[in-house]
Amino acid sequence: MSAEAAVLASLALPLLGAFLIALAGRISANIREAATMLTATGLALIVWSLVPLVMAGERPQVSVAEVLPGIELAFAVEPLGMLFAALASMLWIVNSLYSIGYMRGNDEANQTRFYVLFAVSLGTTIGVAFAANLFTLFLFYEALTLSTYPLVAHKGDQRSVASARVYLVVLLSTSIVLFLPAIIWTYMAAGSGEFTLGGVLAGKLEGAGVGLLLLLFVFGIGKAAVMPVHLWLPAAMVAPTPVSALLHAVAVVKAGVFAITKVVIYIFGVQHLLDAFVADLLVAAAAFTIIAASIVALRQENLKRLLAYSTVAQLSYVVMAIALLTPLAGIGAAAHIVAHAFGKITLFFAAGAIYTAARKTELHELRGIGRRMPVTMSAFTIGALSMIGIPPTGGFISKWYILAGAYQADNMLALLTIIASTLLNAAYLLPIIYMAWFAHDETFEARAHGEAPWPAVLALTLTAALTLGFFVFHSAVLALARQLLPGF
Amino acid sequence: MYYAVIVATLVTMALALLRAVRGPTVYDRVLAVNMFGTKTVLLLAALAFVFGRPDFLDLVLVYALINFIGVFAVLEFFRNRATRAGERQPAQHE
Amino acid sequence: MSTITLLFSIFLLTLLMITTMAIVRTRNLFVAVMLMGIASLLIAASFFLLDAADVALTEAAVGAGISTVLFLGALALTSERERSPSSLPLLSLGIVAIVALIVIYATFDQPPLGSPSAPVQAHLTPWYIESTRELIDIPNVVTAVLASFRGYDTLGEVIVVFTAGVGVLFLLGTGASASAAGAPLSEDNAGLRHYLIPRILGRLLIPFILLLGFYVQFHGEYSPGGGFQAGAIVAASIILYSLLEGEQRALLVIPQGVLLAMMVGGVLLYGAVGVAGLVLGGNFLDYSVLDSDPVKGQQWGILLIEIGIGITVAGVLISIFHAFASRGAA
Amino acid sequence: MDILGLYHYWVFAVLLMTGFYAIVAKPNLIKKLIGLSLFQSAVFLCYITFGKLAGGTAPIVGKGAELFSSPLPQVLILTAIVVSISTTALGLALVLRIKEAYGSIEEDEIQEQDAP
Amino acid sequence: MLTLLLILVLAWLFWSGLFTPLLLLMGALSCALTVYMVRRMGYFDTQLFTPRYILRLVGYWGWLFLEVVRASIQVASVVLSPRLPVSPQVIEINAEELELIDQVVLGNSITLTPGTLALDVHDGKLLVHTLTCEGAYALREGEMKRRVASLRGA
Amino acid sequence: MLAPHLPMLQVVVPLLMAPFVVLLRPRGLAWAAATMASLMAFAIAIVLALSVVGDATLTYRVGGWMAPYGIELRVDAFGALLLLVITGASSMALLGGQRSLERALPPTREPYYFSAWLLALTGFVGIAVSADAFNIFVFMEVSSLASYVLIAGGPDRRALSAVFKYLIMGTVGATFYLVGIGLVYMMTGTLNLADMAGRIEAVADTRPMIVAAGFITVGLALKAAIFPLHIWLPNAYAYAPHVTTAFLAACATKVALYVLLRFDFLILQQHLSGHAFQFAGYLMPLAVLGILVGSGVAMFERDLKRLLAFSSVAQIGYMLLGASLVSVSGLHAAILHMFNHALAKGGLFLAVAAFAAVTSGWRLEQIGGIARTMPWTFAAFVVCGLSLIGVPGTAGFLSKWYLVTAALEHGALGIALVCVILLSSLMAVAYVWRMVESACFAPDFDAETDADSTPNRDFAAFSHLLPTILWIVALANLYFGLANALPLELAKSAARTLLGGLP
Amino acid sequence: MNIAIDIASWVLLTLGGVNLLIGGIGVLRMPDFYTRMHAASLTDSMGAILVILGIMLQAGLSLATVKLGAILAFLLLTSPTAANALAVSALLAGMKPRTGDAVQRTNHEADA
Repeated sequence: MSAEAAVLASLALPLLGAFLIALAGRISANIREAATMLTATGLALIVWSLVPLVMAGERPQVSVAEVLPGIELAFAVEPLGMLFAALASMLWIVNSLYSIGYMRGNDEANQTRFYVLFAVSLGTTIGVAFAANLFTLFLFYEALTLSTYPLVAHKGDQRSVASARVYLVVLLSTSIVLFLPAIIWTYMAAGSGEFTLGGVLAGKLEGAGVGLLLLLFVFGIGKAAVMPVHLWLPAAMVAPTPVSALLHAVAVVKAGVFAITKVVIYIFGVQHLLDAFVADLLVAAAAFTIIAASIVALRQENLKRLLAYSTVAQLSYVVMAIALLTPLAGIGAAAHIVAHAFGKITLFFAAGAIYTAARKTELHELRGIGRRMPVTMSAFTIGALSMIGIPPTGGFISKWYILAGAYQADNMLALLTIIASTLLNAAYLLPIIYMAWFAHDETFEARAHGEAPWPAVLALTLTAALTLGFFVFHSAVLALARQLLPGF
Repeated sequence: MYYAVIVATLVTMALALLRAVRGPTVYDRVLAVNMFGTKTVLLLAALAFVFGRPDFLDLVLVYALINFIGVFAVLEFFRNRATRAGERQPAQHE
Repeated sequence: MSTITLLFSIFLLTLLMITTMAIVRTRNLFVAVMLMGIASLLIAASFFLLDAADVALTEAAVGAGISTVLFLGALALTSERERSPSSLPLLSLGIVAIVALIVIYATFDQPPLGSPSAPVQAHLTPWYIESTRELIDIPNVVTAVLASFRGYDTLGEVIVVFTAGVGVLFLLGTGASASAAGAPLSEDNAGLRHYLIPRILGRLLIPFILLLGFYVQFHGEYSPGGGFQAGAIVAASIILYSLLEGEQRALLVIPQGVLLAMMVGGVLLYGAVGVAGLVLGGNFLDYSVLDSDPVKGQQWGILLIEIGIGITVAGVLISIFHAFASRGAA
Repeated sequence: MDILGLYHYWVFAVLLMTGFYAIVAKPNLIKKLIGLSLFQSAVFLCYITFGKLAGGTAPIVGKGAELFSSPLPQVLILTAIVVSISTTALGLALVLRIKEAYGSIEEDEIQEQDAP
Repeated sequence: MLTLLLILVLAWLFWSGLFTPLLLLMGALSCALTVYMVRRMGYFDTQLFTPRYILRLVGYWGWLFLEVVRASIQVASVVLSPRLPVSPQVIEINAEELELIDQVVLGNSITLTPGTLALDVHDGKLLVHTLTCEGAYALREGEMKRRVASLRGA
Repeated sequence: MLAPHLPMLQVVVPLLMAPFVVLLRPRGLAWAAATMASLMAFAIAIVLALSVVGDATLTYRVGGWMAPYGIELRVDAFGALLLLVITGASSMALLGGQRSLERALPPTREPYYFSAWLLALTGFVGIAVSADAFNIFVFMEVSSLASYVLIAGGPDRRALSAVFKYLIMGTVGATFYLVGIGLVYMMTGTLNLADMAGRIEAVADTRPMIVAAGFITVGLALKAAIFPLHIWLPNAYAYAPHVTTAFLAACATKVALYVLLRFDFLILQQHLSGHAFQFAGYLMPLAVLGILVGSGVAMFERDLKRLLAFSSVAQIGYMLLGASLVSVSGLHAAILHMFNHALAKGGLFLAVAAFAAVTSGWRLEQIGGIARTMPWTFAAFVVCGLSLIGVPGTAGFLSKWYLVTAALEHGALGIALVCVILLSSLMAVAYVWRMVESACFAPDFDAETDADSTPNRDFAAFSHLLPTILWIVALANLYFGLANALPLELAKSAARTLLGGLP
Repeated sequence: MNIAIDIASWVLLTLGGVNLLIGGIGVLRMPDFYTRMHAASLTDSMGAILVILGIMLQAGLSLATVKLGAILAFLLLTSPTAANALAVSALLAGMKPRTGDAVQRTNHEADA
């Protein structure tokens, strides 16, 4: 299979899979889940098959159609997108495994719809990853919002519908009101929205316009959850946990930061931003988000909401890292996308497993749960440590690079923020771990519960392992990230 | 020579119109319409000759024949209404 | 137009204005319909004064006969009096006054009445009159323009009539279906049969009205008239018959199926003539190719399409009348 | 003569607006239709008026006729009259159906019934 | 029926005044169609007029015309006199012995004459409205009825 | 041999089929004939569209008479695009709507309905191909009368009062137009549009011309339901049979707008000084208001069809907004939006028809749970809804994109307009999403507890053709969102033609 | 000869015109509906006869005369019929004629 065909296949496969899943859903649940696993595996294989090529410096490109004059629906694989796609496709397998356990364990309704939409969402995520220009990116970005909406509203009760509405309204309105004008502006100013190393705006747009446009992008890409457009993320936590885990810890939010990264590197161009002295705005916004979100997280009672705020904060790490505009920070950003994905998905898996096995969602209910669900809580602990950035977890690697980048950029704000937030992270995560392992359960449980269903446990074990593994085996990621360096 | 008769017709039309506007009963108005119809026939006949185009008399012919259908429709209308009102029909004077 | 005829026409128009005001003012709908009859007569007379004999004939056939009958038919089934007072007359009056002023404002730059240098007279008219003489060779230029030069418009007009027929039949159902098939002719609810004078006179006049209708149909090329007027007159005679003898008897004379066939047949005849032009190598509605002599061809074409118009119009108007009348019976 | 020549157009304006007034201000549906047909008649008058040629006669070629008024406006108005009567017939049919469905032909009463 | 056809043909020819073959053909067609339609309408079930009747009718019209002139002058004088001396009357005339068609002729003659107006014709009785008493007396003399009756007589 | 006659055949085919249809008695036959005629017209429209790509113009002399004397037909890019919309909408609605119509119509009236359908189609295409001002009026009336019939066809009695209002306003609009062209004719002596444009120069500054421009604009605005003259539209669309609505919503108002644009740009603006400015000055605020008010009302409307109808008012505002920019790009956007909106709205209304086959009504609460019972139909509905919002990847996005870029050419004003467009897009999100939410998450509507509806869960009556057609439309929405060469080319060429004479 | 005809037709036309006017005035002046009908019939019968005869004289022996004759015949047939129909309608609606005294039964048999 040629690289171009692989790119197209990676886009088409999830959609085809969605169709097959829908058909299979009519026959039996087992076949349906088999189809899901098959699709996920197939996708991962195709995407990963591209990795060596990209590592070798190839940049496969496909143009599908010219939608508007000068505006194409086109795909191109570059390192960052490769990284993102590889990550998402790999985690989908794990997540599918977990889903099977979770969905069955909770007897959720409309499971077929769930798997179908999940596949579609993954397809659009790959589209975001491989988009060759702003238009294509926007197209898949919106498609991702829309295809995940029903997943958020999956339960269909009052609360989830209301939350899903918030989700949709925030994401769509930011994208229409801010992101779209920004894109149009870009096209009008630069005459092109192609992702080009070094940016397309250099020399085309100067002065205050650059800052304004940058802000439009940053807040328009609501998926990156820079405050105050982060509201959708906690709201999205009403979704079934696999959704929160893969989509709202990996695919969707990463699509956001990924988009910002691409805009900064390929549209503005690092040098151009440096010249325009506007990146500091971004750093400030990100810093504010990090601190504020962490403080809010500190006050959360609900485990998943706490994790959501933690995600908000962690995303801004990436944004801030990008905004530092130094090579090391860039690598750090890329690494953080991966590390945070592993860590956060583990945490969510654990939270979901607790819910499935024990129907517990609030923090205070978690006393002593570590003894009933040791595997789950071990994984949770690993994830939490990764969040804080304590070795030997993946989080340490990425934070290290970001810190180094901040140092390189000589940006005190960033340095202080990272340090402060690390402390805050510890402050809200460690008590949970303490409570889970060491506190005594004071209430009498009528039904002693054990671990969640095995697929779920298997999945979270895997991701916990990945989190640990990333600490050791991160060279591939770094190698990919280094390919970005010419941009700096 | 035709002007005299045309003027007379026009004035008569005006008078009939006055009656039609004034009423007081609906029948007065129908009467006026009917009169108006005949006057139009005469007017057009005279005008056709004023214009020196007597072949336009076809038009007058049409008027002469079509005009009274309206009055029949009125009759049918009242008959219909009388029937509906449950009155004996056709009307007979006491 | 000599000054004196101009004065006549001004007089007529003044009467017309008074009539329309009265129409709008009166709260009795029956009175309004009667006054409409007068207005129609006045308009027709004005048309005649303004050299529009064909139009006057149409207005005569429509306004005096059909229109009144239809309105009365509707009134019979609804109510005669307007119930509620006008809403917001001041606002409406304001709007109306403004638009009227705008229109009057426009009049001051208009070419004065009858000016030979007006574009209307100078641009197309001479060509039409010349070409009618040369290419079609019939006296009535209006018919020539109507049926040939702008035959496509007239096709559209026939379609409008047909649409109205279809619409009324759709909305009200056909007369036949409403007056329950197979029901015996009820003698006591059968029109004006008990009124001796109208009945006998009607019987006497109907043949002449019919003949007049056919006459107008076939002389459309020579004098005012044509398919539409003829159709209306023929329809009027049938309507007269059903007023006199009852609607059900009229349906026996021309059954619903025949009426439908007429509606359809007329349009199809028109269309077929058009298509024939196309098939014989001309354009659509090009009659010149119908005969070896193009002038003859034009005349044939005009004759045929006028027949088509007449058939459709008669069919539609009679159907509409029956549809209205049968609602009353039901 | 000039002012007299414009009189026709003024009548056109007045008729047009009288009809329009009936359409706008009268709640009775049949009255609206009557207004509508007056409204259209006004336009017919306008067309026929500007088709008139001073000293002309109806455009039917015959002996003794030299100048002809324009046939085109007459053709147009023939068509328009047909359109007008068709619209009126359809409107009346609708009124009948409305009367059957609502028991009234007054706009305000119908609106009241339509309001949930 | 033949009478009618004849009248129609004559009417066509006089109305038309054009004698091209095509138009004559159309005329023939029209007359035939009219007769056919009228036949369908059932108007030949009863014989209305005989040619002799029509001839006599013309003579009757002559008398009627004079009658109309006379009555017109009377009514005109009533209308124009300042006092408006009307004295309306409703009278009933029995015409049971007349044929229906003759009743109609009588009724219409009455109406045509200004000053008298046939209100209703029913079961052989004509209800007549007159403008003045004199008109009522004139009618009561029955001159008109006699003349109408004699139209059909031997 | 037929090729030169295609502009004529486009009208003649449905025209001559309409009378035939009246005669077809057995159930379904009338439908089949109407559908066949409509599909033929669609095919002709496609051929025409392909043959005018690249600024070509086809003309046809009806009756063989040359232009200012006889009537001329003229198909240019704009017309061809409109023809595609009209015939396409008609064909799709007929194909998909058979069962739905069978339920709505008494069997004896079916032939009349389908005949009226073809007549409406005839009227619309007649307007689109005509190059003669009066001929346009005639066909406008054909289409209007037929539309009244189509709308009055529904079982809902409110359709009657709605149609009556439409009839009055439509006729007033047509008569205004007639007055307008009468005045123009009086001043120029011609009715042929091209000839008119040529002769208008001499009388450009006379008062009748100015008044004529006003009358024509107002009359057509009434027909096109431009805010605030839209009041006939919501009820007429809401209470008509669903399939009727799908057809009319896709093309009826657009045809009037088409005439308006042609008149304003080809004839009036090129020659009346300051007309362009006036046109924009009057219509732009109306367009903006229409967009905002239409969307605003739609956001709070509970009746699905009324909601969509109000959205139509807003969408007409978009088209008008594009036109009122008086620039090639603005017109281009407006014309493209005509095409794209027809795709979206037609699909939405067809989907409503599909829903109504199994629900007891189409108030938002009544379609509760429809996403579960009819997932495929619902998915198509969502796709069309997204196109209506203007989500990228759908046809609707492109027109909005062009509209925004066109507006941005106008500096500060343009930015304000962009804000309006974006705001109304958000409103569109809101109302589309209310529908989606109701369909997905509202509890299954329990017809038994609802007094004024009849239980109607009757799957047998649900035709399989309808979902297929719906998906064709939905896929068209997606297809033309990505590969839109044809409409784009046509719209561009149309915009160039319209603005051809302007500096 | 021509002059004689002209004078005759002039007289007829003028008389007809006068007749029409008188009828018009009568329609206005008469006190109630039925009496007004008499005035109307004045114009319908006498007026029409005179006017059309006058025009016929002018037209001479031509098709137009025949047509005018037909018109006159039709008018004389239709106008009393219409008047009768109208009177019947009025009676039907219960409108009583205003009479000087009670209805007089003039017929001998009826009196008996």
